[in-house]
Amino acid sequence: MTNAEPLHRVLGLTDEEAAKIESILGRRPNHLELAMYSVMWSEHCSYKSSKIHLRRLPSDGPHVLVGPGENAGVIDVGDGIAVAIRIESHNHPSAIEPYQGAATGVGGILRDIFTMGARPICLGDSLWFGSPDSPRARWITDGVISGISGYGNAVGVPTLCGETNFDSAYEGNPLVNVMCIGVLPTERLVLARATGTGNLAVLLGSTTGRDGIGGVSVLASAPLEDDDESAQKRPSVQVGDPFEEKRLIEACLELLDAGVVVGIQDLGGAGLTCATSETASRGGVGMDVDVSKVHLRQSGLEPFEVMISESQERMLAIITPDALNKLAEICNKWEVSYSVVGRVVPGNALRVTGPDGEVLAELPASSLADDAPVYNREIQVPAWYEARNFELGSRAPGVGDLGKEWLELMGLPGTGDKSWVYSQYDHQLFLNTVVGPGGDATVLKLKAPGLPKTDKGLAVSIDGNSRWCSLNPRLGAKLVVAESVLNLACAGATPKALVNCLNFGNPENPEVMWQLSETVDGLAEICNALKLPVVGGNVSLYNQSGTTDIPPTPVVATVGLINKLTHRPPGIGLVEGSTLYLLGNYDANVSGSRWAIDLHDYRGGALSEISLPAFSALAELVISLVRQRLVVSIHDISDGGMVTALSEMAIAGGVGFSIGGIQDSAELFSEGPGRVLIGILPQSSQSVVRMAGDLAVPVRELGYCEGDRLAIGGLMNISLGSVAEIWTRPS
Amino acid sequence: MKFKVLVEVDLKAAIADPAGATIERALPALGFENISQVRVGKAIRFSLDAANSEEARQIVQLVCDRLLANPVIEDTSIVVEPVQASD
Amino acid sequence: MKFKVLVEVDLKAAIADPAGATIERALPALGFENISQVRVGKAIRFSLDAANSEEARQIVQLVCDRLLANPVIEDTSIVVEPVQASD
Amino acid sequence: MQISVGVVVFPGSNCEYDVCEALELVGAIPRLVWHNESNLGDVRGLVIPGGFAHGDYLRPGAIAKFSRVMEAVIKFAKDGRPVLGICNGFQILTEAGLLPGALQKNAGLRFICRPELVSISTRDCVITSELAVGSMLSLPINHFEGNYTCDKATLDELLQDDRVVMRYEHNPNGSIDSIAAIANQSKNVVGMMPHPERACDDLLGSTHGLPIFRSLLEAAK
Ligand SMILES: Nc1ncnc2c1ncn2[C@@H]1O[C@H](COP(=O)(O)OP(=O)(O)O)[C@@H](O)[C@H]1O
Ligand SMILES: [Mg+2]
Repeated sequence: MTNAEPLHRVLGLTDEEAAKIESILGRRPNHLELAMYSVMWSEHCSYKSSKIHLRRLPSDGPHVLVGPGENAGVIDVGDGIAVAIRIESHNHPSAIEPYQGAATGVGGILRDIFTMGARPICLGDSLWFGSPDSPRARWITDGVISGISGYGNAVGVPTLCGETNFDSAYEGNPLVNVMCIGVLPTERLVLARATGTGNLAVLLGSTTGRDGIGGVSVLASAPLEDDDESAQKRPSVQVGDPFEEKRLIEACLELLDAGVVVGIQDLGGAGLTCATSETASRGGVGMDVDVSKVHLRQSGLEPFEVMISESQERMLAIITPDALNKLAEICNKWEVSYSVVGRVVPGNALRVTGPDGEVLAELPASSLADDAPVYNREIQVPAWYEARNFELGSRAPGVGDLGKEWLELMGLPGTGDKSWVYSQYDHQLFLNTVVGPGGDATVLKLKAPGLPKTDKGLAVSIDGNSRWCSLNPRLGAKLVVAESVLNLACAGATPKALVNCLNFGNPENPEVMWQLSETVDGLAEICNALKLPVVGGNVSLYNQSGTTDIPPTPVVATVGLINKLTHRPPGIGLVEGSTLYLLGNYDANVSGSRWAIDLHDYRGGALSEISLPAFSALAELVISLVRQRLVVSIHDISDGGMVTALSEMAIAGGVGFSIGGIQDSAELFSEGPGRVLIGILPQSSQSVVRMAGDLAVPVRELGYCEGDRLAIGGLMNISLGSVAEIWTRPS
Repeated sequence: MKFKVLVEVDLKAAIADPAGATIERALPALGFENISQVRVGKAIRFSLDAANSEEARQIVQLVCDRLLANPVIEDTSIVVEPVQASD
Repeated sequence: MKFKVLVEVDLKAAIADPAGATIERALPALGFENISQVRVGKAIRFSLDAANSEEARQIVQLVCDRLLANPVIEDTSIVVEPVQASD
Repeated sequence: MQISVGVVVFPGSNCEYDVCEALELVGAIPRLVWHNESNLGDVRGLVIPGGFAHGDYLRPGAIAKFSRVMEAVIKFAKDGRPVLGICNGFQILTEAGLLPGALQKNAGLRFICRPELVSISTRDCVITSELAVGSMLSLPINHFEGNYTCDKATLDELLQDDRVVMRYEHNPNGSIDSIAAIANQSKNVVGMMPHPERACDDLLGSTHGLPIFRSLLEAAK
């Protein structure tokens, strides 16, 4: 760092932002105050580049109890039960210390959930790595997966769904998005608000140390750079402690059950500064914080370090003074450390004091939490997009030897079996897992200690597709949501809520802002059409290696409700003697498909538009077929096209097929939206065809499930064993 | 020449060490009151063939940087000793 | 008196060490051919208050036997050093 | 008669409610026993459930074995009452010296969560009286340190005394002699790495774990 550089710039604030701070305070901020603004006004905490776009997402619904803006979205699912859901990225920490970066990502998302009063019952992950051939990408891949496994398993929350993608575009900047779902008796819902003058602010959990100072402002809100100087500047990544978090979960839920807590908030990015200013600002009160009261890991921390440290596994609880004894009892039982660090006061000031009561900082709490600048950054439509080619048929490569290309596609690391990933995750804890990872949606019982009894079940799916989104961010986003919703439908679940994580490149690049804006519009369009509220999200910007931005990568997680979970859903496996049908339109558009890009490096063309009314009808049909138990196997067609769907179905069932009715090879590789494969027994066929007709969903009979070969008319005949072998081969 | 190598990999001082902290919390209950600052690191031992001590040290440093430790959170210390023929 | 203690906990020679084997397998791909017999143990460091070196060693031995190592599969080695006043 | 079975909970345990659910299914009355209780009350059998007691820091079970409840557990075991350690519970029982040997890291150095086929090697212990020797169960495993290790003399003794309770069909973790479960000399203390409680409900896909809990309850009577 050069001496000439003014402090605010070193902390990541622009000159305009520094001027704004001065005008808010009516004076120059001191070092501590500037540090507090720098973390709270960081891109990561303030969403300053994305805020004006995110407002376009629909977030209302009769069942939405808590929408975006709180730690997690919460919906009412009836029977006295509410479900909390949240997704977050931990991309940059995972790039430099894969194990701990991913582990602390899991720790953070869990705190977002139990801070709402919900018991976490399901974790999920969306992972994007460079090519498995690259040693660096391998190191990141292995570290991230063991980090999620190491933390998630030890903290005792099962990891039940996810996706694993490989593309050299993520070589230097992997994406690690983690999702968590929690359940709570509706009346336990608490919000992160400080109220009641005289109430105490109590810091619970781990000691505060010098780790992760400025993580949000320097690490998460700027590009990763590879030169030595910035390696020195990089704040250390934190080490996660799942055992501390486990005790913290139990202690916090017990505190909430005992009615001891007025408000509670986790300490994530921006640490104590964020937790104190947000709870005070939301509650419309002021807060006095005594930094000398914070229990420290090492002595000699500066007040600014205490205020912005991102040490893990900490929570801030607001309690009435007479509840302190009860809090002490519960914390002692769970061996959770605590210290009273502050008090709720009248007014709106956040005041930080030192050991002798001297005032070290004093600023309007809301100015930290809510007054960060909002940028309407420049947007530019890329030239290639204006010139994109809608007529692709002539330019797309033709399919050569179908059997050979089929096997090649199934052998790609992105297509291959992911059980090597999810078998490292505990996916059965709590005895809720009716359908674990490996199928379309994860299906779980709605059950946890202290939760009212119900027959209802949840279905969850996490999806992203950067190939589609690169070609057309708006339509790509719609297709990603459609796929996610169709995954839920295949489990017989009605979609109830969606959260999204928007992973993009540098927002100072106008084309990246165009991708972001288009993505939001795409999400808004389909969510409005499906009446699917977006109850939360996260934005991760500055994802780039060198100067190359990552492809637009929105990731969505959807949660659906199954009204009576008394039977296992059909699953994807083919059943001997059943008949295969295709639901949905003929679509042979291979643009943006895995086949076109990964096998033929053909990146042109345009995605097929999705008709939302037709899609809704399809989803409704699928849900009815599953609920009425008319299908014995079911799988949607998405990533990897019909080839992948058919292969996965055959492998899962251990049964081959002999089908016809495929119009051309391209139809097999197309990832065109809104198509589902179903297997039905002869006695159900009439009802299925009738129901499809009633909803005007095209239905086509393909052929029979039998034997140990995959046979398609005169086009192809390969052995099931060869497909299974190449699909399960470790990449 | 043959060398015996010991690499100790420890978390940097500023980084939390959950294993160390947990052991430290457990000790008083076992009757050990006077133990503090517990840190748990790795001790990695191996044999190495190299032309001389200088080369051996260089190789070990490289192995540390590339595989055994992540300098973002860990420090390493290295001991390289020639193996006596009689060993 | 204050002592600095280092306890190294290693798997017994007869016990297979998957962590060491994994490192050994990874080395050739990184261009390191001449490394063998990789073993991964724990290096546990702590501070101890004791009357004298003798007592310090005894306490450390007890902590090792009772907590730090599992004698079924592990061996320990102990280094106890008095802390100089100037430290 | 209703039999109550204790389920010992350490900080970091996480399968305690799952085990309670399985015990209820076979008609036992589960009672959670906190790690610092010294009195087991009226329980007639004990389960030490899976999880990560004390974070598994240092070694699984290394710290848990010093909990106050362990004195009572050891006495209970010495009295011949049935004690089942599942996964982390197995690790704790070996650390506490109630079972011989140790559980090392999996040979593949990866956490493994998936169903495994195990065969029953003896009926002569508190968890297999309702099963036949040679019968196959599909039971989920979920561990990083499940690689059972002991010296030759101990293994000979285990074989001699018919104390190997279950073996994996396809050894997933490098366990000596494919051991998945063993018993103590009196056959009243058993440690097993697979999770029978995860296989007690058709809706979840399997009920192969039920006979294990039925046998345990029978032994507790
Ligand atoms: N990183 C992961 N963590 C957990 N489960 C995963 C992971 N990667 C893939 N899976 C599981 O593997 C299955 C296949 O994944 P994917 O092909 O992305 O499913 P879909 O296309 O139906 O969304 C899903 O059940 C998914 O939950
Ligand atoms: Mg799917």
